[in-house]
Amino acid sequence: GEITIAVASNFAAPMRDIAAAFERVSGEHRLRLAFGSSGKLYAQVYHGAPFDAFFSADQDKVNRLIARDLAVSNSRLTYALGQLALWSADSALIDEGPAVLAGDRFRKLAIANPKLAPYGVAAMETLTALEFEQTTRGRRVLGENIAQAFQFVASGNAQLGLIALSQVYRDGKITGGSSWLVPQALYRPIRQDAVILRNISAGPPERVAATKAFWAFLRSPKARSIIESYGYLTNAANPEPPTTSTKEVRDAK
Amino acid sequence: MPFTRGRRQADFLLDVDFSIPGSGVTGIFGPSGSGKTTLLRCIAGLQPCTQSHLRVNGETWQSADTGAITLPVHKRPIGYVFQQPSLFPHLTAEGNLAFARKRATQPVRAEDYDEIIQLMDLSGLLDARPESLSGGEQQRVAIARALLVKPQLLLMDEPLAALDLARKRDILPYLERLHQSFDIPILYVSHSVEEIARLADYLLLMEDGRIQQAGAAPALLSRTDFPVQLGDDLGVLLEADVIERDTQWNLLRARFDGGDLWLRDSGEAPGERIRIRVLARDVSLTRTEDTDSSILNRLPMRVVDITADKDPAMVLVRMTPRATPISDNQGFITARVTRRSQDALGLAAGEEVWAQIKSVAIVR
Amino acid sequence: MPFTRGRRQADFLLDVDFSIPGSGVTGIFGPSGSGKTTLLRCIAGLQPCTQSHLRVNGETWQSADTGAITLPVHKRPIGYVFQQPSLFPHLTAEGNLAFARKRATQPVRAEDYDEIIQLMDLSGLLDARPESLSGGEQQRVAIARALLVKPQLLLMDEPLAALDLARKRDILPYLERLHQSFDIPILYVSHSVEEIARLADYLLLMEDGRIQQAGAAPALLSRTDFPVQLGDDLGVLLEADVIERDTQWNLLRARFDGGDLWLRDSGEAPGERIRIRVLARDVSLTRTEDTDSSILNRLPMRVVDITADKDPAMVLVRMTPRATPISDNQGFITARVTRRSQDALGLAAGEEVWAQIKSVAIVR
Amino acid sequence: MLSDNDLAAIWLTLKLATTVTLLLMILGTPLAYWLAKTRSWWKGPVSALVTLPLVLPPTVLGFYLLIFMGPQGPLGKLTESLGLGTLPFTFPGLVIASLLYSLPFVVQPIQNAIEAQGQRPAEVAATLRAGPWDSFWHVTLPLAKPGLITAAVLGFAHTVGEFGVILMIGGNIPGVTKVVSIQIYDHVEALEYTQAHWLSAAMLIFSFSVLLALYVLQRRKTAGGWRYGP
Amino acid sequence: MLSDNDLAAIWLTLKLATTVTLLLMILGTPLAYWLAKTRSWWKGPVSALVTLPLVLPPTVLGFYLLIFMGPQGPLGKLTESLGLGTLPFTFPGLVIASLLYSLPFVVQPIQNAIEAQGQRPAEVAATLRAGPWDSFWHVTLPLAKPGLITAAVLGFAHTVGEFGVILMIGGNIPGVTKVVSIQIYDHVEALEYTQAHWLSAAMLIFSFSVLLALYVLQRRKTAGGWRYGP
Ligand SMILES: Nc1ncnc2c1ncn2[C@@H]1O[C@H](COP(=O)(O)OP(=O)(O)OP(=O)(O)O)[C@@H](O)[C@H]1O
Ligand SMILES: Nc1ncnc2c1ncn2[C@@H]1O[C@H](COP(=O)(O)OP(=O)(O)OP(=O)(O)O)[C@@H](O)[C@H]1O
Ligand code: MOO
Ligand SMILES: [Mg+2]
Ligand SMILES: [Mg+2]
Repeated sequence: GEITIAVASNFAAPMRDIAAAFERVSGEHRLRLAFGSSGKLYAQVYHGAPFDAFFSADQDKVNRLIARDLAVSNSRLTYALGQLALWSADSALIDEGPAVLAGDRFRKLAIANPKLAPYGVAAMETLTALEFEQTTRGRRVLGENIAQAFQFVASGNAQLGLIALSQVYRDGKITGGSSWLVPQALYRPIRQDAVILRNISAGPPERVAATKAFWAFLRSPKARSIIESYGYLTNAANPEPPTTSTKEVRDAK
Repeated sequence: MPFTRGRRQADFLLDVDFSIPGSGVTGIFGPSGSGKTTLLRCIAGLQPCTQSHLRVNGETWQSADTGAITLPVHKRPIGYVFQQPSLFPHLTAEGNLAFARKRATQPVRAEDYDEIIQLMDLSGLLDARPESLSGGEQQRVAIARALLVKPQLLLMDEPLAALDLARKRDILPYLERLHQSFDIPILYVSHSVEEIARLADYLLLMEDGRIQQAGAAPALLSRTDFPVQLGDDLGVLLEADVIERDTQWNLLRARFDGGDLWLRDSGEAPGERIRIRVLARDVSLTRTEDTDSSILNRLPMRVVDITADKDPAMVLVRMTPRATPISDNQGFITARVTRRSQDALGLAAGEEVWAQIKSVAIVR
Repeated sequence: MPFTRGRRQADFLLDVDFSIPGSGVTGIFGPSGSGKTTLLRCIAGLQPCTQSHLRVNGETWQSADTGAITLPVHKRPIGYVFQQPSLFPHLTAEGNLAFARKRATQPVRAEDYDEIIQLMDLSGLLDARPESLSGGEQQRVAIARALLVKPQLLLMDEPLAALDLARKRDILPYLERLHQSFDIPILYVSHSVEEIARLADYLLLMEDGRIQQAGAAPALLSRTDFPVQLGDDLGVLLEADVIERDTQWNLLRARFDGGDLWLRDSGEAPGERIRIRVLARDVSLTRTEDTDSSILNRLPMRVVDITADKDPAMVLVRMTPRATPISDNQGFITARVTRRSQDALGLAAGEEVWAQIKSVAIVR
Repeated sequence: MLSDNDLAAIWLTLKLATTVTLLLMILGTPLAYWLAKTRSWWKGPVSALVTLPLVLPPTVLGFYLLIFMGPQGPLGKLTESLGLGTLPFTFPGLVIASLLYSLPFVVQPIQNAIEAQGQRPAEVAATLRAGPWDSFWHVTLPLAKPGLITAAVLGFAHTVGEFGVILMIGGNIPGVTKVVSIQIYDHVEALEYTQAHWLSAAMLIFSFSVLLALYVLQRRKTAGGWRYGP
Repeated sequence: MLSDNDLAAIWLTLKLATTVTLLLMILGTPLAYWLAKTRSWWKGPVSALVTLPLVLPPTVLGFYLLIFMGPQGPLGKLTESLGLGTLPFTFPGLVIASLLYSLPFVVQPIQNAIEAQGQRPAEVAATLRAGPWDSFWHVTLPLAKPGLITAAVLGFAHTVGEFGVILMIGGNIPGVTKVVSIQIYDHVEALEYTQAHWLSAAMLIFSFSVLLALYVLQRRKTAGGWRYGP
């Protein structure tokens, strides 16, 4: 059967590869992918969107859907762990890791909006941990999502950005510019959770079957290797225990 | 066709109460801004006329009674020639005509159509867009358009003002025939006494939104105390019967209450009733008959009264035939002569004179 | 002020080549669609006139030479009264006047302003918006507006067509004075022979985009073969000198090449040169002098020629004074009489007659 | 260059924009006519209301439409009770949202064009025995043609470029609600810049050609007369 | 109800929309005038070009502006060489982007209004010795007033509601580039629906009042005459 899956935009590229691989493997099943920001997708699910599964960029939206009984709680899975990188399109700028954040060799630092995107939360935690939160305050620009933060840096409008490693990482290496991989210790893990939506349990059997098959495929080594090739980590011991509430993060001011 | 109307408007109050004949041409005459256009618009229904009552040929078009319905403009079988041509700019001249023809009260036959085109001399203009027509050309199209709806009441607001004399002369007889043969009443606004004298059976004189005078055109136009300054256009309108046609000299003899007159032949048959206009300026007086003059028409008359003209050099001499004194307004002839001649000839009421009439115009 | 012009346009070709006097009124006369408006527009510069050359009072406004500049409309010191009123709809009547006054070629004094307002009778209308004015009121504002720019050349396209007789009579003398006192040339389009006869010193007759005839107005208007069908307006224009003023009878005596005429007094002083119009229809003929008539003006004349009129019943009799035979066109008098009278009186070229002139109009 | 997905999106976009433009002209013209002619007290409020959708960011407008048309919203309850399901994430849903969003751009030019005519043409039509309906079709509309063309162009272009509302209400479902604007956005978000560039270029060239043709055509029709009455 | 952040965003929005509307009227009016009057070959292409920004989704337009105005883009290189830095993330940058985005909504109504006048008013003005500039100010513009008002309303409303472009090049800096539309969007995305509702309601009520006042005012001015010449 054919199922429709709502996917957070930042995971669009890997998800296309996964979908292709899945369709090849399963033969009979088809996936339709609908991308959007997690917040939008959440609102759409809440208001009756015909999605069968939801891949959020965080855990919070998934929690809420489960709390509202719009998602099947035992289907929750952390499909990827995001990694944060400090990146510049200028291949010479980031020469000594985070030290560049201390000087004035950059005018703007792009991060995702911490209110909206988990990468933004992680970026703020990192800056706080490195004690650059104050010094970079006037120079931070916020992307509505992590893709936009990346565009700010990639177009050179921001010289530095705290972005997703997945955006500059292909098949084991950084694609260009200069970068510093932020150590996992400086921010809490960026867990991206997926869940099967209630829609489907009442749906036709072939779609239920397709969803189940896809869920199984996600745990397969094939899927994991695709995800990892895009610079995500995968956690072998899924599902993770759910974190219960929205993470409190100060606004970016 | 009795009308009653009275309505307010920002600063102009049209306050008229009149009824006019159900057929024939009613001329409307009055200074600029006296409400002529406003009156036509009220009759057409283009303008809200509160507290007014309008009945045309027995049908009530508008009523002041509460709850009474008002006939909407497009249901009134009128034709309207606006003071400014107002062609549809998105249609060619022909398109404008077709617009009217399609919506006519009754089908317009091809001959009628061709006749109107011919008359208004439009055949060369049919493909032109209104903005590429001259002022007179636009007006001609507008007149043709109003005729093509086959109206049962024709409202014309200075239709011929933009036209040259020759064209006016072509169109006027057609308008005459129109109301004679189809018997549609026409309301005709004009500043030209000549047009009014020629066309109008009935006359409304407007001033400041009120009807100052109303009445049969011949009687009204023959009055020496006509309220509008007519100057050279002052004269009398007479009804006469054609009694003889002189083909040798292309003349007509017509008999009116006061005698016989020779006129230029314009095709009328003996027995036909015509209307002729004798301008006061065309009448000269002699004490004795002068048979030696080029003036054909000499009538023995008796002076009824002599009044001052607006020009201090002139007086108006009103006369009635010596043979058959007439008491009502018909049959009088008025002459406009200098005061000096009055004195020289010793003219006074009751005196006998010969009226020499230099020219007489058949106005219909 | 010589003009040369020749230009193509979609389907209308204006092909004129003329020069007119640098002062005085030039009347433009011609049937509807003959190119009168187009001509005025070319002179104003409102319309591209390729291959044309325009010089006004020695200044070249437009030239067909390559590379030559064309004076833009707003730099030409003209006043233009459009055939349709064309007031600015966003301004009140007063605003429209102020628009012109602010941009006048020279300051307009308060007295001049007041005089124009007075003359056009606009004092009650100043606050009104154009759409709430009647047709005639709009035109009056438009004329006042054109005068207020103090033009050095006034272009008027049927300015008085929408006005009533009384107002026309008020405005015409003003226009006369205007061009007399300020010496601005006026180009005046009109369908009214009366207006043209009264105002024009020079006349252009147009037909189909060409100048059919051009010349001094008196000569042209006096011709019996005048190409436009004048009908009752046919007559002669004469220059005359006032020689006596009779205050008792409010009359004037004026002398022209062919004798003396009594006229109604309109205020001219003895010695003044005036222009008078004798319509053919006002002239009757007798073989012997008739001293008993109310007609004051009797002139001994000799018949020069007799031509057929457009009306088959009538002939035109051209005469010259018996005393002083005149060879050029001046001094002729034309009478329009019936063929029957011609026959009865035995009129023929060379015969002696008395011309009785019923009325004479001073046109200036 | 253009993938199958891109082509599907282009097709869907044209279908949506055409449908919406047609409906907008059908709905907007009478509304504009009413606004131009009425002397009613409601004219002001209705005008303001028509313009109002403009001031909300499209995604937010989409968000409210989502609520309004969703199973909990008044319209959603109505459509569900009629057995039609709910409108979001369906093509008709997109159409309705786009209508609301592009309405002002259609109503305003038409209203202006009709107001600029003044009363005279309608008066003349009435004296020529054309009823209100007749007069509307054969006089008012033909005279308002430049305004109608502007309205259609703005309405079409605005719907083609519409994004926020559709993203919210349509849910980015390929073949059903995934229009070109969203497709390009996805390419950009997914850092697939080359595809984004191609698709944008295709859109721009296509739109430019259509607009150019339209303007040149419109101009040819109105050119000619060098003069405006005598 | 409304936080300080919200108020700052409202203030910034009004500042942006006012600036943009003013500039649009200043730039758009001559352009519209030229388009209405010209017989040039360029009329078609320029008209099409002005409308073109409409067909790109705002975010995509913003994306290209980001590149165009960035340090590698032609405009960015220019501004940097002039010592002005780059435009994204600055208020002037937002203004420029908004200008481009709202231009068609301003040009079209003005152009239509001028075209509807025909040539006569300008001809009359010229015979009254008003030069082209004088005539433009004292005749063409006053007569185009309804079109100018529509243009200003559409331009203002569209800038207030603008979102995608600003999102893309603004960088969400409070007090500099964080306008109301983005603030509401953030509330919605962050699932802070109550705040989103409040802010939207405030925007709507404010805008409705402004629009209503404008329309009523405009109407009062033009009402009165029940008739259109004789
Ligand atoms: N909308 C209006 N508001 C106020 N007054 C008006 C309006 N329309 C016309 N009037 C006034 O009504 C009066 C009569 O106008 P109307 O057009 O009927 O005159 P008219 O007799 O046709 O004159 P004309 O011979 O000049 O055409 C005029 O004084 C005019 O100023
Ligand atoms: N834009 C145009 N394109 C083509 N022909 C035109 C255009 N404008 C005017 N004409 C034609 O030029 C001729 C002359 O027009 P014009 O307006 O000069 O006439 P007119 O002498 O002023 O007539 P009227 O006395 O009726 O005002 C007319 O036949 C008219 O149809
Ligand atoms: O796609 Mo996100 O949820 O905006 O980072
Ligand atoms: Mg009138
Ligand atoms: Mg003309």
